[in-house]
Amino acid sequence: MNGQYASLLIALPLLSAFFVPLIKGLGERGIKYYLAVITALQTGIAAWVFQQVYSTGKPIIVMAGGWKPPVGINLYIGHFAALFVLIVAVVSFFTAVFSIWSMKVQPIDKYAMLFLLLMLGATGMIATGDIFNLFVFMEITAISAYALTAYNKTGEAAEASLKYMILGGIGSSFFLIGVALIYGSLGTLNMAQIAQLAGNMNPTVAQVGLALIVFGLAVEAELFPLNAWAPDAYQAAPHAITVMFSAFVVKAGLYATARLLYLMQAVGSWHDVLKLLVAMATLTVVVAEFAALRQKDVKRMIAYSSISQVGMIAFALALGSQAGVDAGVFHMVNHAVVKALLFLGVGYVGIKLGGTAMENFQGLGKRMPLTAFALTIGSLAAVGIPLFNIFWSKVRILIAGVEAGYTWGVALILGASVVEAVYYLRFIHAMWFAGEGERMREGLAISLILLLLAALVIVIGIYPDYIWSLAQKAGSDIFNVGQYIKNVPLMEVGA
Amino acid sequence: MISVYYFGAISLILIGLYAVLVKKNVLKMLIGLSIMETGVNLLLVSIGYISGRSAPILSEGIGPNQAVDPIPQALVLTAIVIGVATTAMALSVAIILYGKYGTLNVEEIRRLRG
Amino acid sequence: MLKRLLAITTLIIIGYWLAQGLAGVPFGQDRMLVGKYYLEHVVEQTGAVNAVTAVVVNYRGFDTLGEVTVLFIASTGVGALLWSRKKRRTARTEGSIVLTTGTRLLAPFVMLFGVYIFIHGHLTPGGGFPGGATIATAFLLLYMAFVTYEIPHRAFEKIEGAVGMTYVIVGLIGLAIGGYFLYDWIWQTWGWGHDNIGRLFSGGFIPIIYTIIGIKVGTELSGIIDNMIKEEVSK
Amino acid sequence: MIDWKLILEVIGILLYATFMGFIFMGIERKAMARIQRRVGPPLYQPIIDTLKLLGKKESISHGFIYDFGPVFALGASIAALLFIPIANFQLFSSNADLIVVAYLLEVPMLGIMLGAMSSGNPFSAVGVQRGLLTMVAMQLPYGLALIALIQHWGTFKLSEIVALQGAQGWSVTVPALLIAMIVFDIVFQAMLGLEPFDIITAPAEISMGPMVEYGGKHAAILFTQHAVQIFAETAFFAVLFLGGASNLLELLIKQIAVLFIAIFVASIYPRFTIDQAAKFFWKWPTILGIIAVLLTV
Amino acid sequence: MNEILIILFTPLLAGVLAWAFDFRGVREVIGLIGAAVPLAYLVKLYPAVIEKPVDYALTVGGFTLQFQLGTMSWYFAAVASLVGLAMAFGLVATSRSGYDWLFALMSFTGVLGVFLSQDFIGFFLLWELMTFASFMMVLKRNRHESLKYFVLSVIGAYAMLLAIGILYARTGALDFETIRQALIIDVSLGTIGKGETILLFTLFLTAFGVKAGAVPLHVWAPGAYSETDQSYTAFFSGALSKAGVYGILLIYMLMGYKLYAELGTFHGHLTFAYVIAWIGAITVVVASFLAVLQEDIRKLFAYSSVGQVGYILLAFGVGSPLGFAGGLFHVLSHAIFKGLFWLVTAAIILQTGRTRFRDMGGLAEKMPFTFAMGLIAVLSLAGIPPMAGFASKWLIYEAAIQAHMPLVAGAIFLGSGLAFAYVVRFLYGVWFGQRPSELEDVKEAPLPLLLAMTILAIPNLVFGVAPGVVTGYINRILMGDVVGGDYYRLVTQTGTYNALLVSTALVIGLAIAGLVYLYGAKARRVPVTDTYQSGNPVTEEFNLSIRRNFYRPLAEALEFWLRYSWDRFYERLAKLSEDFADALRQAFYNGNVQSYSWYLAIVLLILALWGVL
Repeated sequence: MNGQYASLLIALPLLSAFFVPLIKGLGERGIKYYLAVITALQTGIAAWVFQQVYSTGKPIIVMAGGWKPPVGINLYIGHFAALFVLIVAVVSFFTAVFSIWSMKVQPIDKYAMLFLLLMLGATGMIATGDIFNLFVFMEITAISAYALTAYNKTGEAAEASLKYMILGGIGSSFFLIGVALIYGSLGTLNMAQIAQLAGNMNPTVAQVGLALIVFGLAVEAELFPLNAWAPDAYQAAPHAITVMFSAFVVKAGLYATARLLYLMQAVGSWHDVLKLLVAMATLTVVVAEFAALRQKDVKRMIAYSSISQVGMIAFALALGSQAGVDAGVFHMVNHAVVKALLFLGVGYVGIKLGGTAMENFQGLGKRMPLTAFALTIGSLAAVGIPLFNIFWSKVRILIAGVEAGYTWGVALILGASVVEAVYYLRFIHAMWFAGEGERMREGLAISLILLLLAALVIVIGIYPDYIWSLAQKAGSDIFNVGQYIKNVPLMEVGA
Repeated sequence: MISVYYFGAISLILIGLYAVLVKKNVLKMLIGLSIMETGVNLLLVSIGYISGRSAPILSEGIGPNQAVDPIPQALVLTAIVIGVATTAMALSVAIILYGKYGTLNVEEIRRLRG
Repeated sequence: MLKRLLAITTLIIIGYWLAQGLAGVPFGQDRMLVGKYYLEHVVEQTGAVNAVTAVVVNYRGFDTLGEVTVLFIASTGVGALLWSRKKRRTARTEGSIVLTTGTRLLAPFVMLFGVYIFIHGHLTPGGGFPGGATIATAFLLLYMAFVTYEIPHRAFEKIEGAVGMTYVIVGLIGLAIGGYFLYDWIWQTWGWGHDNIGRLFSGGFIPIIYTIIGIKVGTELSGIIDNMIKEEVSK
Repeated sequence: MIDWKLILEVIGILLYATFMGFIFMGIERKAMARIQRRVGPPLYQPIIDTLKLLGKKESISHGFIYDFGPVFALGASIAALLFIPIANFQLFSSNADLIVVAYLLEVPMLGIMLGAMSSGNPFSAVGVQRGLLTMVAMQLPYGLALIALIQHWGTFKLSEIVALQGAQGWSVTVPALLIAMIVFDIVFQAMLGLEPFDIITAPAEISMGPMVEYGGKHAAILFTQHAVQIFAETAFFAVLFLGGASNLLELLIKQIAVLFIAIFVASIYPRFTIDQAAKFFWKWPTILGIIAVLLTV
Repeated sequence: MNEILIILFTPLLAGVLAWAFDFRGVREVIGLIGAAVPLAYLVKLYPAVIEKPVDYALTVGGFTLQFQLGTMSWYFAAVASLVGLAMAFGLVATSRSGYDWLFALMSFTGVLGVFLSQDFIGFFLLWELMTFASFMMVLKRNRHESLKYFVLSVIGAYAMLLAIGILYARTGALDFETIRQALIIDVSLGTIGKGETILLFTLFLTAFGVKAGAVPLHVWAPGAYSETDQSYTAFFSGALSKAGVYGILLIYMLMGYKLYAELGTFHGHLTFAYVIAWIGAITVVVASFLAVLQEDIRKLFAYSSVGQVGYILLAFGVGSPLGFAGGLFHVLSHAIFKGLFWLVTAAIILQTGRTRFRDMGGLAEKMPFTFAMGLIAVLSLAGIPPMAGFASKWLIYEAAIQAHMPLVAGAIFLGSGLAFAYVVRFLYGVWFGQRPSELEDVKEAPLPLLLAMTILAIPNLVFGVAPGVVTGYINRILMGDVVGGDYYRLVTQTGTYNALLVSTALVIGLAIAGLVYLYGAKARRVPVTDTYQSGNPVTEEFNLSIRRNFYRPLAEALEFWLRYSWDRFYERLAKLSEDFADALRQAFYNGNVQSYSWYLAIVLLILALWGVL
């Protein structure tokens, strides 16, 4: 089983997505269980790839069509990609199990297809080694996200999807202009070769190209002025899909931004772009936190908190130092776990008690103690209380931030996280110490997942060393572009 | 200063963006979006053009150095289809919006805010 | 009024900035790097005369796989969003006499032409996508001409799924035989059609993939048309 | 082994102090009377009163704390007295310094408060409130005066202060300490509970303030406590500002001089209400105190 | 050695177990063991600590957390464990749920961790843990107060994190030892400028000022102390406020020389120390004035606790070795008498269920033991000589006046006067005066609470009579013979205080007064109700008492100052920022796709302008 079988990561979801219309006869439950089985299979493959990459230490280079890069398209599954493909697969498996119970809205077979293709898009975005291929996978993720946001077919869902579509459309068009400019001046689309040749690009083209690419990806990665679509999309999408949005769709966008950013290090105006990104990231954190303060709807509140944490990851990745990138990746992993836990919990309550307004969460501790406990662990972790996992990555980010000289940025972020503490603790108080209600039966499967995630949060919190070592390897995978170029077997091409 | 094709492409993009920024009706915005996508595709193709050379079909008359750069044309093929896909999705969402809101004026479609 | 002015000025500045960027990439200059490699090796490596098709299907096959998925998502998405229990065509005005007779005459030829396009993808310009689109226009003609005509959309969905799967299976066979996903095992390992380059049976697995794409695009676009035309009929 | 000489001295000084305390109370009442052109009771009148009260056959008590209060007050006054260098007898004063003595002089206040509060009579509660407020009000100027003194002499030990005053002349002669003495004198007025600040006992208003419930032997104990307290405070004043004394007679003269200043001030001024007293203490005496303290730093 | 690990994490472990096995008997036993183990191990380690500090390093998440049990950390940890043990006994009586045990013991681990840790990451982690645990205790009963407490302490914690970041960026190290060396070398190098040192100092000062309750940041204390299980407050105000004070010591140890080099001296005092002294003085005066005017017993003790911690701040601010000695002694005495006060309050509230002075009164007969313990606490807090309170206050007086800080010393005088006043007010309000009819059937406090009180009362007496024991150990901390004299005498350059002799003098006086008392006739026992009603019993409407606003005249005298209150200022600030957040949200996310696309256009414009210009 040589490395090329890693391409199954892309082939399997695609194959099973196309297979769904043929097995429409199995009926709703059949398709949902099929979905769970496929995502489980995908997790298996991802785990095998993860083990392969982390044991040998060398990234797997999948060359589509047998053509060596830059002639063909290559999938570069390095330390980061292996880790995150596994996270994408695991979170999709959890959401698949959750949607078995939660998804009632009709054309289930179409839902399953879109679900698989969203997972495919994110995996592709993380794994690809070619910028146009990145554009294609980004479009796959984006369009399936548009469809899934509007899946509930309510007025709000359609409105949210419209917003996402228009902003995403503008973003991807400008991204494509950026790709065109890069291709125009360098003649190649392969990331490794771009990194090699970026130095001798014409400065103005480089500046415009880099700015446009970062702009296009920033819309996907929800940085400050461009993330106006995000809260609506998170709120209006079906609960299972919001989990996927916050857990890995955003992460794929962030990873792409970071990857392209560090590839183009040799470009003259690189440092100015970094400063701009740091400013936008800090603003994202501050504005999102302030916006979440007086939210009536819990799901929208947690959406804002997820956006602000994503802003913090972007801040870390844009610091331009190895410590910053490692901390950013570590925070990505933690954020994925915590937000998956929170959105699953909120979604579960939303369906069981009808709606995710704050009133339903009053006295949740008495009605659904298990979910309330999981949500409390999630919120405490999100606030950054020690002995939970986000504390470690938040401390690392802030220290790296001060080290990189952005003391003001760090101060603003700290101020924002005070605001975050306020609304999360109000949420906890509402759950445990206000309102009343009698005990309700809680589903086994979902409670199991919630408790597993909560346990994961606490375990990482108490013993973060393993995850931190993974994050360091993944961080160096992004930051250390020289190593990246050496790993990719570039053919000597051209005049 | 820049060739007429680039100028045409950029103006198409800007017209598309103008429509999205100014027009109140959702459909007009979507049309603006697809104009922008066509503009980008035009830009992509014109980047690959090499003056004095013909289409990259390597039949008898045309050798490797008489053909234009094939890659942008391959990319445009994909970009066009993506444009179609986005527009199809957008129109179906617009259908639902009109069904639920009864209007296509962007000002009124503001239930999710704050 | 002010808003339009503001918009125009912003766009002009952005335009100037883009123009400044594009000035660095002068029009019509030969800056090919990977492109030159493709032009020199396309014939003996893929057997296709049309370099663009070779690039689309063989060299950058992954993009096209992604491409097909995008269209598949579009059709499923439209299907999901406009889904309702009971849907029926509500058009009332029958097509005019010219349209109906014209369509009855032309439809098969349009479809035949579409098939021609995607079968000769590796030789003549155009490929799977334009071919599929022409087939879809044939169906569109039928829709416009006849009030009651409906494509068998359940069957079309099944075809879409099956054809999509064949595409991935072709890729997987390549993985099994050649060790690489989407490996052109017909041209590289079996070496068919090395002799008759420029004629129909050449270009490795390009014609097979383009037929798959042609059928898929045709069915999907007509599926989209079908979903959009029909309206929900509430009892 | 037990230092017999010290024990004898202690007993002697205690008897002398109580006796002289009563005489001081007598002088106080006599002088007040003479100023108001009355004959006034004989000097030893307080002794007779105390003995009469002690002789009462039966007195009532409201529980253990009610009895413990006055006893604790008297005990504390006696303890305070032992640490002040009386003329040439350095009783225990080598083991404690100015701050300890200042605090010991305030401990009896707690004893009286305890007893008064446990009597359950609202008037005694009002008395307690006023006593505490005057104490709080006078604390700042009192502290500032002491600080000025300590900063000037550079030591807390009373015996050293007396020695230094002997060598370099009384602290009154130093201008800064003169201001401190004025401040201390105003505070001294409140400590004794004389006229301008006698809101605590406020004879006309709530008849003897905290001690309203007391009669019989409890009143007697309180009177003896007051006597010892007066003697201790006047001695403290003399030691601090008037250079202590080599023998008892010289100490007595200084104590009477201080007493007369207090009596003259008392007979002139009407009574402050408690918040006026607080405002007064925090205005002039504090400003003077701050000046004294800044001069000596 | 893993003894330190045991000391540190047994309380947390016990807390989790107690929360897990939430049954009546089991929970209490586990909790008690959890609280007792640290004290036991500390005593066991005492001989080892005297010679050489015990070290222990732990690597977590890429950081190495170093813990060290030196003389100073042993002292603070011992004080915290003593109060912790008393709290545990108190909790046995007052708390009904595992929730209280979990978070009480978690904050216990936090405090011990703060005292023992030798590097900033461990320090910050356990600091946050301590804040979070104490916050959860308050969250259960009152949301508003707990949020106010949490926001202020999180602002403090994050200020500290920012300072840690700056220090890490400048010195490249996180553990105290290397930072100390780096800062000393840095004085000559000058990489950290004057402005940055001031920034670091203010950040650390805010962080530790919040926890210690220095004036501008004391706003959370009354609410937080009164809105939680009272026996936990004994630990909350007894030990947790010491973390803030320990932090001030940390500033001295780490940055003392650097701050001296940068900020110089003012009238012969270190400028930065002068600032701390004045903050302490203001805290003492303001908190004591507020304490005197309180109507609620818990609020009174909360403000008094803030005031007493002000004393410690003041003592450290004096900066002389004697100042440190006085401060450290006051850390111990404050912990014991304040802990005792809170346990007494816990007993009162447990038995009567009331917290306002106006509803209480005349409990002396009903709860004699608690009254006795209350009296000991009163004597100690007011600084009556035979008690520990007086010894530490005496040292602080000596230090302040010796260091030529007259106005600060004046503040101490005023503060102790006020302390005397509000303590007697507590005595009158709760124990004496007429007893309201509903409190007739009040019984004495349950045994565990009484045990807890004795645990804290005994040290008051012992260290009161023999202060030399404590000053002996403090000399070992300060590595110099700062406070002379043997077990019973404290001798400094300018003054002496023989605790034993003063006590014996008091006993002699009492004996004499007792003789005089016995000499008189036998006193007839008359019930308290038979006073001003000339015979007939005091009925409800004639139950005259001034328990309600006991110090109205003082309030009138101070009404000019009482108009301004930090609390209202912070509330308005919070409301302002929340409205601003709301306005920002409405403005930015206004739901209109067009304006969103305008945002995109604007970003493009910015990129364009940046590119073009």
